[in-house]
Amino acid sequence: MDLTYDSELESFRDEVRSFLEENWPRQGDDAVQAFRQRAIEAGYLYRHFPRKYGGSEQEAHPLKGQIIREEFGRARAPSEPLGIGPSMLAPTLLERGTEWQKEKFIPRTLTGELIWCQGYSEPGSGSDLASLRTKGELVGDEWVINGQKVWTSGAHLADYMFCLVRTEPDAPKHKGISYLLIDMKQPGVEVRPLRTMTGTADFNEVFLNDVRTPRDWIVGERGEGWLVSRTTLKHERNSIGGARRTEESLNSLARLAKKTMRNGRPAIEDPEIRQRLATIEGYVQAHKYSGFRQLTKDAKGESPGIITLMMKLFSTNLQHEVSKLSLDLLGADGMLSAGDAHLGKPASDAQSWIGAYMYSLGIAVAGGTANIQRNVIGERGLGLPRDAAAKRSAK
Amino acid sequence: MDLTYDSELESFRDEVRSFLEENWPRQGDDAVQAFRQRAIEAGYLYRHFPRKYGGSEQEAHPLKGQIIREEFGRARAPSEPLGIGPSMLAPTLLERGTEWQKEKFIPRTLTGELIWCQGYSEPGSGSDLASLRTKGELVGDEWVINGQKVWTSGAHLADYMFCLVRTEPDAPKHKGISYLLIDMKQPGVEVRPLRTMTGTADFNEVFLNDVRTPRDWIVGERGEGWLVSRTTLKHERNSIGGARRTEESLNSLARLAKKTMRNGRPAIEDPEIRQRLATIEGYVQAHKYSGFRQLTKDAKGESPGIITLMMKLFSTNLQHEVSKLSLDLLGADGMLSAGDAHLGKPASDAQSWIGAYMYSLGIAVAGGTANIQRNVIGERGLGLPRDAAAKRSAK
Amino acid sequence: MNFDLTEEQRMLQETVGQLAERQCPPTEIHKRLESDEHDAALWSSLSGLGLPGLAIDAAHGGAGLEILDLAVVSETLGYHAVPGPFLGHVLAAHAIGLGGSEEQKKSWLPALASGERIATIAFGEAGSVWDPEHWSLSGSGSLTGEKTFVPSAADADLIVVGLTGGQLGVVEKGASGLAIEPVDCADLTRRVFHVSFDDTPCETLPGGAAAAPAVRDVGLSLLAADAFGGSHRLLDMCVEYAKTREQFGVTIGSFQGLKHQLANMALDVEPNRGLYWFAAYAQDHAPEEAQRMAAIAKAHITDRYMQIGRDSVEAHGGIGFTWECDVQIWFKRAMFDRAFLGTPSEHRERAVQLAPWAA
Amino acid sequence: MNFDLTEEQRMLQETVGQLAERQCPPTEIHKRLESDEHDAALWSSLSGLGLPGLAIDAAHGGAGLEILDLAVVSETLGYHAVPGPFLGHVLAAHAIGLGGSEEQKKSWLPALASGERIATIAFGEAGSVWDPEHWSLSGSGSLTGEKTFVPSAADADLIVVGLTGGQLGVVEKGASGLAIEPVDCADLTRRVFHVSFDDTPCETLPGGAAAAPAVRDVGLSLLAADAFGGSHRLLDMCVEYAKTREQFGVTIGSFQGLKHQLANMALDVEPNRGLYWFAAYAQDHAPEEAQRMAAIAKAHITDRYMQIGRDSVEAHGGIGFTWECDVQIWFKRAMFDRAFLGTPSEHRERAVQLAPWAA
Repeated sequence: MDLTYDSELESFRDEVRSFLEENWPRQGDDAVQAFRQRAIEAGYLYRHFPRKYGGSEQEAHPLKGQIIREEFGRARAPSEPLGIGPSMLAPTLLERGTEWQKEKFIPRTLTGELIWCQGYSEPGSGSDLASLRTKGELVGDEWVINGQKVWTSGAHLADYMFCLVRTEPDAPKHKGISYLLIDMKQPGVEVRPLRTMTGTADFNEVFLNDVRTPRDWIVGERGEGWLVSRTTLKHERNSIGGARRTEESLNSLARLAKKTMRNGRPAIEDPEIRQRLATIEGYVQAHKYSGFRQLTKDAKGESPGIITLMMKLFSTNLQHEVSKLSLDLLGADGMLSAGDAHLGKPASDAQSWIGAYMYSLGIAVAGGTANIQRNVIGERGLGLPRDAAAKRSAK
Repeated sequence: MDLTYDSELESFRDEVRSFLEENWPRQGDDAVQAFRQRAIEAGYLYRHFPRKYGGSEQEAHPLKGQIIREEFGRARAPSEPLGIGPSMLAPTLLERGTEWQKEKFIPRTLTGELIWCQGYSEPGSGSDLASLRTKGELVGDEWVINGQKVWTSGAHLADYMFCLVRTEPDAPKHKGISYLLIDMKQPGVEVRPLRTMTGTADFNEVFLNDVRTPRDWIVGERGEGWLVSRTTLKHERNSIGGARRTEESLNSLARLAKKTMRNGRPAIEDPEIRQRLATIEGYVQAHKYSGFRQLTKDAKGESPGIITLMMKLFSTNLQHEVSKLSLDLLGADGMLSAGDAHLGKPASDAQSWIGAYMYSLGIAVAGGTANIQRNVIGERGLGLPRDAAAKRSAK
Repeated sequence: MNFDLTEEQRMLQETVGQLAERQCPPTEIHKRLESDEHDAALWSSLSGLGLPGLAIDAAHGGAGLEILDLAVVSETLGYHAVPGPFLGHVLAAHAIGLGGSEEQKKSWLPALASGERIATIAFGEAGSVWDPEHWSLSGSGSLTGEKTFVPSAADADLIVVGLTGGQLGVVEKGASGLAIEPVDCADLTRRVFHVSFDDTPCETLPGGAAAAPAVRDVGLSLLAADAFGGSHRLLDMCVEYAKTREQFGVTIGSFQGLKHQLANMALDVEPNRGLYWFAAYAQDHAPEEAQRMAAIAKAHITDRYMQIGRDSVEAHGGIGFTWECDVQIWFKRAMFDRAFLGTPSEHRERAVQLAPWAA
Repeated sequence: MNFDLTEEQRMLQETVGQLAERQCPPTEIHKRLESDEHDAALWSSLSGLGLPGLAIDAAHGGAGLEILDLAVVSETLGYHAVPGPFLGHVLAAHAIGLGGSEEQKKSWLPALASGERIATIAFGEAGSVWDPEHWSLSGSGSLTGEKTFVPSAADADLIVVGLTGGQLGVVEKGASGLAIEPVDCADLTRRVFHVSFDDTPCETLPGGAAAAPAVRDVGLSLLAADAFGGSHRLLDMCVEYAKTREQFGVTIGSFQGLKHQLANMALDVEPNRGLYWFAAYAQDHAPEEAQRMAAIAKAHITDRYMQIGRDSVEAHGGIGFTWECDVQIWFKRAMFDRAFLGTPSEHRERAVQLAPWAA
């Protein structure tokens, strides 16, 4: 065990630092774009994408990935643009797309020129993809698509959607779905904002009425859509980011406890608050060192084991505890409305804590409810038998 | 709403008090027995049993029942003897037994002369009676019984056992069981003490090898055993006893918190301990007033509703919280062994708290696990559909 | 011994419930969330049932009923998330009834009893101060300063204001120097304001200091009742959803995972019925327990309500997190009930200070 | 950066695990619960693997390894609930190694490294006092007074005793005035004693005051490691039981109710692996974090262990509550790990005192 980096990695870090010193910050309207281009050339961004698709074509090296994240973070330099296109669509195409699809879509997606949205969830389907109802029919050289998608972030800004569509109505449920790409800027696509309980419209509903897409805008084979949608990138997983965010939450909570009075003195001096903060810290530190362990395992090419199935629910639970304590600390301000804080941004005042309080529920709900995750941990992690109902549905 | 008793009931209370003043305490070896006999004659004990079976044959009146319990408790006078015979077997016989069974067994059971034990649970059957394996076969005029029972309290002291035995091997699972009475003092009955994790043998295993019982020592019809075993007495339910015990637990906890030091001062002054005690009190008071409400509903002959399905799990959860706080207060003494305290007795020192800590788990486990109770609340209480596996087994 | 509601109380709940179902079902409430207008029609209907004057003396035009009657109505209003000024109004009327001079009562109570005029209470001060002992706004005859989190202040004709020394004063609508600022609160069924005074005329209630803690305790009991009603409704909504929604080809309520969560939720709801009953009953009939039981009931039931709110979002999956879903209405009422007049922790600490076992 | 065990550490765990499976499987442990004899054969086998001297300097006959190595062995001993004096022994040796004079080390450590002699620590005092700062037993040259909850004292040849001012002294077996009373503790795999001194000769460790807090922190790390191993074992037992036991015609592990409980238990176990690793690693390599991380790891993991113990009884149903069931062995080790050297609450409070975010 050794938590320092060896000399090779330390000189890699020096290299990254010199690069950053020379190249960031820079002036001009296209400063970010130009910087990213240089960073790709230097091998620091899109490391797993071939050069011909706009990547820097580096061998997987989770520790180098971590160092790059650390140094770019420290310098506040632009990293890979956020968004579902670079993080989900591009890797999927890289693995499952045809050559022309890769050439056409990946480079401009990586630069952020093309904006994507995701069309998986439907009203009433939730975590059960088998019940997907949006239909696609091949008419001549085009797919004609009808149906409705929901929880689609950024649909109003997106150029394209990658989505799951039932194209083989006679096939067994999981095998009747295809993965299609759709141009969002066409008649028949209607985007309606979907407000969450916080009051903000962070999501959309998307209605698809006789929407058309070329026959070959399908990724993978017909009926393989469910499999294609599960393509995930394990190249240089960021095992530590989540833990760092919960660590920041704890620090924010402590700051809140310092400026809040309780029983006539700062809440940070109240034994109950101290016990609760320390209990949360137990989870935060467990999170942190589990992340270190995952990073190491990834670097060695070994499997970190069951822990990878758990970290999402673990974070959700932890965020719940943080949120509950924050509400207790807010006192009367606990009845305020949510600001428009999102998790991830550090909360700075009472309303953003309320926002985080509500979003901690959104997390539980998004991307598979907690109960689905418990099933996965129980069945795939612990090897418990599947339950009767699920078995039936899988047939 | 009126929490006082009306004048009729207050004069009933006076009557009970005068009776107690005259009759208790008394001298002599048979003082308890003689007192009970007088109390039955006066109409205070075994109110729901006909006089010919040794009861006092009173109309159901839950408030009078409550007053009798209160006054007998205050005077520390002997009440109906504890034990599974008077509380379970006698009411079952009263409702389902034949005339000769009632005459033969009820009177001497009520006096405490006959001691009974219960034979429902089997190794591996737990809360699933359908999987009962002890077999009874009618050979001539006798049932011949083979099998094993477990969790049988008092089996080493019992004269008789009432038990569930599979007598109709070809019938559907729930319909193949009969309710038989067995003489425990015969060859073939072997009682082995069963130690619990506390170290004490509070239970037994009972092995039945070619044990015999007369053909007519069956209660109800062949195959009706499961139904017969569900006969429960709702005559004058004690809705308040459970809440009173949890209130006592809270008081004991507070005493423990007063004499324990924490962060350099008595734990009762520590804000965290105060919050936890007050949180427990919320549940204790909810328990108490739910009991008052049940008592009133019983007195009016109305159903208290879903609450009756909940109170057991509610108490178990509450006892868990009490136990956890006690362990936190015990400090280093938290590693001691259990004394032989049972829940119900007030815990007086560290070891009896440890005993209560362990027994709080025993409660969860005895008489249907918490999960079975959650099923009952969900299905019978909230009207949720039964789950697939249970449906299948019921067929 | 009869620990149950009377036939009259049950009928009162039924009548109020029917009115709420008719006049403000969730679809209507959703519309009102978008507007900050006082719903005069609804208030008038509630007034038609006599709710504003339920606990005001018959001599002053009220029904002369008890706190328990206010509480059972609060349960029903909470169950239906009825919007409007009920809570602040009945507390203000109670304050005047307890602490006002005969003349003050005569002058104010009849119009409050009929619902013609609306009143509210201003008990909060900056720094989460609610307790009469800690009020710091002072002034005799006129006030200068601020009160926080005042429900329905914009619609109120009278504001009963907590003053230093635990005194109470009354400020009338349109008084000079009175300014009312809306607060951006989550619960849009009970709008809240910060109120400031600048040399504002204020009439003191002679018995205010004695009345203030009692009014607070009644407020705690009514919040507990509202929270019981609201958590009960959330449970009902979740059960209904679990019975109708299908996933993997079966209704989701047949999955043990969800079924057990709903059973656990039920354990957090139903047993609280008797607790709020007794807290409210004690206000009139068990003075030695009134203060402590109000604190325990408020802390326990509003805390459970908030948890039930969270559980309900989860039990509904994605839809539960949307604005359109009804869950959010009750979730935010839970936020109000929990924080208004002091958080569960504060009342737990108070309950321990008053506990016989802590002495 | 390599946050993982070395091949050697993994092999060490495997070897110790195999020995435990061979020499003290649960059936054997059950037999030992009935006897209070020291198991010399088992100790001798563990000594054969070099465990008693694992972290003792090579110069004094040990393997010269680190605290992390002791911790990974503790995990394995915890997983198998191995009975005996390991914990107290290695802590006492560590105390002498850190605080002893060269001469003292020479005289004591070789026999401790080989396991020929057994040592333990006496850190506890009446009133749940464990912290060196608060030790009150005093005496120079000879001791009179009492220490509480001393593991394996009856089998120990040396006892490292905590003294006033955070000093350490060594009392040898058979010293005059030394009395050893068994304590009726739940965990029968690590027997505990009260030890009293009556003018008993005691040799002070010159560097004791500096060593004592470090020894305490190592102790906390090893308890955390034992707790991780034990909670992992309980989870494995529950999963195994859920896979084999049938009810209502199916294996009970297919019921969502139990499945989700087991998933929740797994969430309380697996993520703690890295936490105990780092707490132990910090003892040698991150002195600025060593004290705080030891407190956090001990508090968090032993608390989770106790909860996993409770969950495991429930997951086993009735059988889980019996003496014969293996669960009780680990349940009671959880009680020891939780209370020994201070409860989770105490270490949480200490962790906050040391926390950068609380400053």
